Amino acid sequence: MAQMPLLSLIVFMPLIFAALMALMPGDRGVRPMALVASLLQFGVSLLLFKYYDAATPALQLVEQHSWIPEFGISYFIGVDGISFWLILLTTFLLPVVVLGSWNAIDKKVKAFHVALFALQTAMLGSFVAMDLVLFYVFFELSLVPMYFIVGIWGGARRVYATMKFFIYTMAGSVLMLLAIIYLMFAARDTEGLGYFTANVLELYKLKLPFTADGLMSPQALLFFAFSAAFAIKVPMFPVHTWLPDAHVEAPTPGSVVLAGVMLKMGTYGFVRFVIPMFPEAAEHFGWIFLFLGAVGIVYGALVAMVQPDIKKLVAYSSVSHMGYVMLGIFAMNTYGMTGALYQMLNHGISTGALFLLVGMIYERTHSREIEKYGGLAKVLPIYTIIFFIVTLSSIAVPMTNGFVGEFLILLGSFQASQLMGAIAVTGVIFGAVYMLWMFKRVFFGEKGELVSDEKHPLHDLSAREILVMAPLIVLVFWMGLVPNHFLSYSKSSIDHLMQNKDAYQLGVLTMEDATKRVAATIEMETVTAKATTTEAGVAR
Amino acid sequence: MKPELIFSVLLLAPLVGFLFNGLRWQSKNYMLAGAVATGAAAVSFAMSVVAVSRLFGEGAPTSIEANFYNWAAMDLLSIDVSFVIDRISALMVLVVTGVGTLIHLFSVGYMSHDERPSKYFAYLNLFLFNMLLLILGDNLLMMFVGWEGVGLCSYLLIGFWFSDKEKAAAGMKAFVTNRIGDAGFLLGIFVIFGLFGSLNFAEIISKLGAFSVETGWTGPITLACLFLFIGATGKSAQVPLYVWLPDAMAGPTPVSALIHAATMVTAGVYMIVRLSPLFMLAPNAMAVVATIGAVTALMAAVIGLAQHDIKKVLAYSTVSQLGYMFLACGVGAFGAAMFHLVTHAFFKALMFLGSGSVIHGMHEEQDIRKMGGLKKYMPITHATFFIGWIAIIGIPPFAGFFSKDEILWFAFASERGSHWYWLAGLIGAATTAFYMTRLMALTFWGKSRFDAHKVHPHEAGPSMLIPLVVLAVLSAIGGFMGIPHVIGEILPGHPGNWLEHWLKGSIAAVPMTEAMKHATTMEWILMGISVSIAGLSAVTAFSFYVLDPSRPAKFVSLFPRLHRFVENKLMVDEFYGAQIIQPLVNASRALWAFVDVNIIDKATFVVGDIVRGVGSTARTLQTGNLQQYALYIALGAVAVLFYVLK
Amino acid sequence: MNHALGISSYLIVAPMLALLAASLVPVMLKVFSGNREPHPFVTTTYGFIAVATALGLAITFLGGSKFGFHNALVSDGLSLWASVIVLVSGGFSIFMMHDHVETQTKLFSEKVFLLLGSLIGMLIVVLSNDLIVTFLGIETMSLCLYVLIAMSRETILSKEAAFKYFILGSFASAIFLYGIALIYGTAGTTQFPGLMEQVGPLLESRNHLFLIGIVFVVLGFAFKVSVFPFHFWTPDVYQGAPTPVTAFMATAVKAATFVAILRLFQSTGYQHSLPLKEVISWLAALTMLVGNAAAIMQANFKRMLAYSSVAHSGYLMVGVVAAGFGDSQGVASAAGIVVLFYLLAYSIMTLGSFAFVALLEKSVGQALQVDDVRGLARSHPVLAGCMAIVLFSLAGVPPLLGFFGKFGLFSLAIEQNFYWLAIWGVLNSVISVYYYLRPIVLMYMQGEDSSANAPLIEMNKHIMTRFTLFGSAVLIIIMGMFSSPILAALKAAILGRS
Amino acid sequence: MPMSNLVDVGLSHYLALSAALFAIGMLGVLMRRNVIVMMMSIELMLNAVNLTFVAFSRFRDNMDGQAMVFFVMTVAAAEAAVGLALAVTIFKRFREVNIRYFEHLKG
Repeated sequence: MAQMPLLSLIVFMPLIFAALMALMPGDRGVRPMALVASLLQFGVSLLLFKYYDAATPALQLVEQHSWIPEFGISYFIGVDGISFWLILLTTFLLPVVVLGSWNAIDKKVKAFHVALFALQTAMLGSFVAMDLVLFYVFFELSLVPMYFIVGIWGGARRVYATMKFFIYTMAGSVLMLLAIIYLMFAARDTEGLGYFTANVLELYKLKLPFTADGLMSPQALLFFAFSAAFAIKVPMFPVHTWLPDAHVEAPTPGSVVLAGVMLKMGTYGFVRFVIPMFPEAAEHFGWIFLFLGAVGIVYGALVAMVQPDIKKLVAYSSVSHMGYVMLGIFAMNTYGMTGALYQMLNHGISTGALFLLVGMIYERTHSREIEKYGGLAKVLPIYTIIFFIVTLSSIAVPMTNGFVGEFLILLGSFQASQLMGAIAVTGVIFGAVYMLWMFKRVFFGEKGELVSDEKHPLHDLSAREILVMAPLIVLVFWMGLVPNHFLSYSKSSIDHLMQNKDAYQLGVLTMEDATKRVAATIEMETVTAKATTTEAGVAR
Repeated sequence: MKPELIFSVLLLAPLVGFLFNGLRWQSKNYMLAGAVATGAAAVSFAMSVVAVSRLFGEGAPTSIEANFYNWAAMDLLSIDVSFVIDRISALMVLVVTGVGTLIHLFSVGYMSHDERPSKYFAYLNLFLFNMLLLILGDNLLMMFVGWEGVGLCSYLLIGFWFSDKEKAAAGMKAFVTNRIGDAGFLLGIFVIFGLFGSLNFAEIISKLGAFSVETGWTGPITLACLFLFIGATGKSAQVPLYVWLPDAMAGPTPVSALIHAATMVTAGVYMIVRLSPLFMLAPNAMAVVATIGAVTALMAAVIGLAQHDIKKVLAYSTVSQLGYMFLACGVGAFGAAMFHLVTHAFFKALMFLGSGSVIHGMHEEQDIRKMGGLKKYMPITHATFFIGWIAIIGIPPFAGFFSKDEILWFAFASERGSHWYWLAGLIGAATTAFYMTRLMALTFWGKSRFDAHKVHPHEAGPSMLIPLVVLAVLSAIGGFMGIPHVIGEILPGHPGNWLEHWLKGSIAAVPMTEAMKHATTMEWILMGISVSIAGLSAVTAFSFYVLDPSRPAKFVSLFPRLHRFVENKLMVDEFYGAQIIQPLVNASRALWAFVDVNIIDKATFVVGDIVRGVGSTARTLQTGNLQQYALYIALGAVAVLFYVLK
Repeated sequence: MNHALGISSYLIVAPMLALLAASLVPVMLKVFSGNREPHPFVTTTYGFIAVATALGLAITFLGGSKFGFHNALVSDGLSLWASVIVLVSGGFSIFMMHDHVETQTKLFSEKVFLLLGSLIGMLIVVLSNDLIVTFLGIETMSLCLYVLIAMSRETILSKEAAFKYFILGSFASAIFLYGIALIYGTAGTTQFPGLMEQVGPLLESRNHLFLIGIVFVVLGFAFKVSVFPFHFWTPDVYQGAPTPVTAFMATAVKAATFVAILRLFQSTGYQHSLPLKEVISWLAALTMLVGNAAAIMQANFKRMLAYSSVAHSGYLMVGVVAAGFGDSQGVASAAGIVVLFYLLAYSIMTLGSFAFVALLEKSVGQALQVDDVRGLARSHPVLAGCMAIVLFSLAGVPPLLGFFGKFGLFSLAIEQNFYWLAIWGVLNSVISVYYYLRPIVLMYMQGEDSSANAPLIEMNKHIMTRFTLFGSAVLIIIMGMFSSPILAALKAAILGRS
Repeated sequence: MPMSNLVDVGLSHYLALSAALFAIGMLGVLMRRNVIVMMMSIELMLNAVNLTFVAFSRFRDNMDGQAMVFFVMTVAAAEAAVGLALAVTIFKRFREVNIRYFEHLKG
């Protein structure tokens, strides 16, 4: 047990399942197997709760093997408070997506699930990778399955959308690749040719020269190279235009994964790499991202307001929400950072849920035109209630998860820059405007043409669909009512990051340490239990 | 009983009611639903009585607290889910649960014919729960949670009959307008956190000692107060954000009584009173509060003059009365504000329920021009409404008189008051008396203007009458909790101003100007003026609408344009629509069509076109003529040589 | 250096001798059997055996800097690995020739003979330690190729291609030779070791004749590896030649020539001529751009691949620039490692892609369009998948082989501070994504909408070609994921097992 | 060998001559449309190079140059053979030796 490579298991399990599915004879039986597989990998990922120690900021469950030493690349993975929840979010969303796409995907079912599971591995990998090149590999690799998911199972303009998505993101990341290489050489010992390492922990240690005035100082350039890649992935205004297209064309599960997890890879990159590795540059140029984040919030909200297509509206709302995340990250204080991490999860849950819901209604009416709806509330009460709850979470009403994230982010950004905070706060208003306006037009008022259509009456959510939404709804309230349950797992890491921004370093704990600790705690418990029993005996 | 238990029951009772009714939201069984909901409300009322009783007696604690769990903690920020009942929230919680219970009871009868009574009662309980959070939370965040929660419930209840686009729109308008205020509230919270590193009321106030009174406009405390006040204007329907409240009348009438008269809309006042020590340090902010309050009191009253919907009239009067409360806060008479808050809760709830009973009896008719002479059809309603009427126009010794007069007196005499505030209040009072009398007259007196064959007005059942009676009693005697000294001295037994005494210490207060400290005669004079003016305008109205109903028409025909202007609510909604909302929508369209499509995407496409251009030039060079290729080689060689040898 | 013609010399040339001997067999057979064409499979087998033997001998005897024939030949890591690449691609090309409709004629055995002969030439090039020997090797290689192209069953384009290639090739090699002459005259030697010592002083003293000579030599090489503006023959010839031959040219010729270029740039002396550095960097940059940009505009599949190979020459030139003008110690060897690794990757990918093309060419002289692959994923999921892998690798998507090739090259450029060249390179690889993904789009994402009952595209049943495509796909994945051993071996071979 | 006898004709003259020849050959390739003539021009270029080689080897007292010339001649012969063979094939197919007729491959 002590040697169990838990993280590798979590990361590569989906890939193995993908291979198994690929070997299956036909499409039949794929869905159940996929569901079981996804639940299984979620279950395994829950083991993290057992072996992960929230008390220490150190990197945990670390696995390190040399991979391509000639290029200084190693297989080095680990988890800490920053990636902990993102991993669980990813593994949690997979079963939801599989169950949610039960009817949405009607052709090439097997191929679809293979792509989906391969994508899962890529995404998980990029969250645990602690070797820059390894990270880059997963980061880029995740494009390929998504490229196929959008391109094959997407809508009418899917090819345009998927090419745009692929080229945009790749264009961003190649510069990061060069930056990574530069870092590897910067970190190498001057003696002899070749690379030293892409090990992130080592790269944290190296202090790159930074001259406040100079845009040309290495740290600044690297900072921008990395930021370009991540900003496009996030996507941050003004490089967001690939997102609405991709979302509108993507099939429902594609949208869910894209919004739910893939966008987080960008923001995660900022927190994991940009801030700790280029602290001065981040301090010095952070205002740019504060500003763009704030603008993105308002811009996304305003543009979302006037969308005629529900899905596109949700897509632009993503731009707005990710603007919050960027704002929180570059507020550069504990509140903002915590809020940002929290908002990543919120966005994954609420926007994912929104896309699922949009997909459910699309399956019924084959239209996403807001104008054609109206009066749905009378026809689909359960659907309406669930949609409303998700809407509340999306516009950050208190007691839902959205509020916690937004509150902390706004608090942090306001402490960082009153102006930006003030601009961002208006997003609270516009958010309510576009969501509620859409809600009113779709669910209230007289019945629209699609709703009153006698030929195909609409049926309320099936048991399966309710089952899909249930866990999301539960999370919405759980995360909203007791945020501490979730924050406590990332607290130490965030504090550690914020307290030593300028000299950030991470300790390392392996699986063995974790197992030892677990054993110890169990022992303790048993001991105390014994003690209490004996006391009880004495008392008696 | 441990405080934790008290608070749990107090808060959870309505929540349980909500869950119970919410889970069977399709049931039509209004009796069961109503019983459960009313029971829940009653339970929390009982609990609050128990809790408040703890505060009485010798050596009683000034407050009881209960801390449940830690919501979030990082760096300086540590927010507990914890509640407190002190002398301020005690008043509030009693009013909310008490009046709330009555209104629940009223609703049982009122909603008996509705098709979704369970849903209605679920929402009502949910509202109660959120309102209690707002009141009892011991830190700004908990307050904000309730603050937005009640907003949400009001959204749900206004749009309760959502199939009607108008009603749904009204709900959305209410929520969005409130959100504008909430944004301000948030900013206020942030500034305060930046200042004190805490959001807990007690801590904030305890740290205030380190700060001195701010003179300028941009001081942090002034800023905080102004931001918070923006929140208050949203929630409590003050200029310029009051526009949602009249539309909110789209909801069921009991809702208007509970949310849009008695409880939720007073949250702004409550918040300012809670933070009164903070506001004391920002005189400019207080001046703004007072001015806005005065303006609102006047403006709403004027609009109320020319409304024809019974509920709209009451709505505008609510806005105007809230204006009085803010005026009081602004001049530093926080006690008076609380006082008026309580009395207003009584008589305005009473009048709304009364109007509900009227509408109920008139088969959903709301236009007072189609009423009249209802006195003989529904005597009890009339009687109770009558008490409400004299209470609001400030005829002693009814509740309104005491509270309003205290406000006017402070507006005149307080260090931060001014004659102008007083004058505004006075005119407002006169106007109020006029349009309230008009309402009485058009509704109950004179001869009936409805078609007696179609409409058969009838008195409502006991579940609706009991609340009316109780509230009538309260409106009649409610004022005695704050008898002014001048009156107290002449009364037998010299009753003191109990409310003032009760609140002393837990709220701040601005001292009187030296001149006014002992100017009892002055106080008498002002009292006399206001009462007589109010009475006068009431009489005028009576003469207008009862003695000679043709006179109003003649009167307005003198200046028709002005009348139309007032009738159309001073065109404020139209102004907002044309000047703010529409431009915003157009701007967004432009952003989408222009920035996204024409700038950002275009830019990327341009890159692609450049590459294509290079490609096609490369192809045109590729003529297939072998000698040209050779020529390219030669030229290339020459070029390279030239470059290398230069 | 030993002047006796030791056994080592013969061991070095053993692979060539093997090839020579084996190449004669099929032709002889034909002659003695009354000019009756032996069964192509037999011939293929012979050819394959020949290549395999040569490969074995090469791996056994080459490597670890040995000199032979009075230092006319050198056998070191470069030559070892270059020979491996060259021979492997030669072997696969023979497979494809056996299958392909344009090459499977009565004259098949002659074709194999010519291909083996061309291989010999290439081995000479990679082993040569002397410019004049390099010249001879290049000529041997090219002359065989001219004829090989012309012998296609297709009658118009192939002849034209062969002739163009011939005229331009001779033209270029004349210039190349003139360069050699000038170098000989100024440096007094044409042997690389001596030459490398002279480069520094000669360039420092701005000896124009020498400079011209270097430029001419580089130009001759540039022509062979189709660097802008000497690349114009490439698309025409690649299109006109039979696909298997194209594959052979695109891989083996390039590999051999680049090794020769590396040998020419094994000196730090070039630092003394800044203009030379600049002009070569410019050529590299322009080559990438022109190759990629023109490839985007192509409808013809082979021309598209041709332009993409031009672009790849551009990437490789980055390595050359770093080798010649980098300042750090032993940069030349580092460049050797990454360039060879890239060549390896590039050859595998290119073989795969041309095998794919060959599988779709059913008739003589059929010009395969990119659009012809529409909906292929439905009829041939496996082959389509393989091609997708190849294309992704060409586009440089990790963790495939192509990515690590680029990684090596660009990291070398960065190490040697050729930042803008590296940036330009990655940006170009983004451009290339556009046309590499187009066939994938057509294969996977279109063709459904052209109605499900549309006739499926049929591919040839050619076993060997399919094997080539499949093999390249598998190699791309495996060698990508586990490139460490290969890199280690390269490193050991080139740094002399130290 | 004493330089005095060679003052009249120096290395530079040879180089100039060979350069001129080379240039002429180049121009021939670039300008003449006739396949055969083009090949002759290439031969001319090669021979110009030979001249350079010889001249250099003569003036550097280094016999390698001479040896190279032989290599070059051989190569030239081989090239001529292949070239003529190709020319014949082409002529058989197109009945034409003007290269302007072979422009099917382009773009």
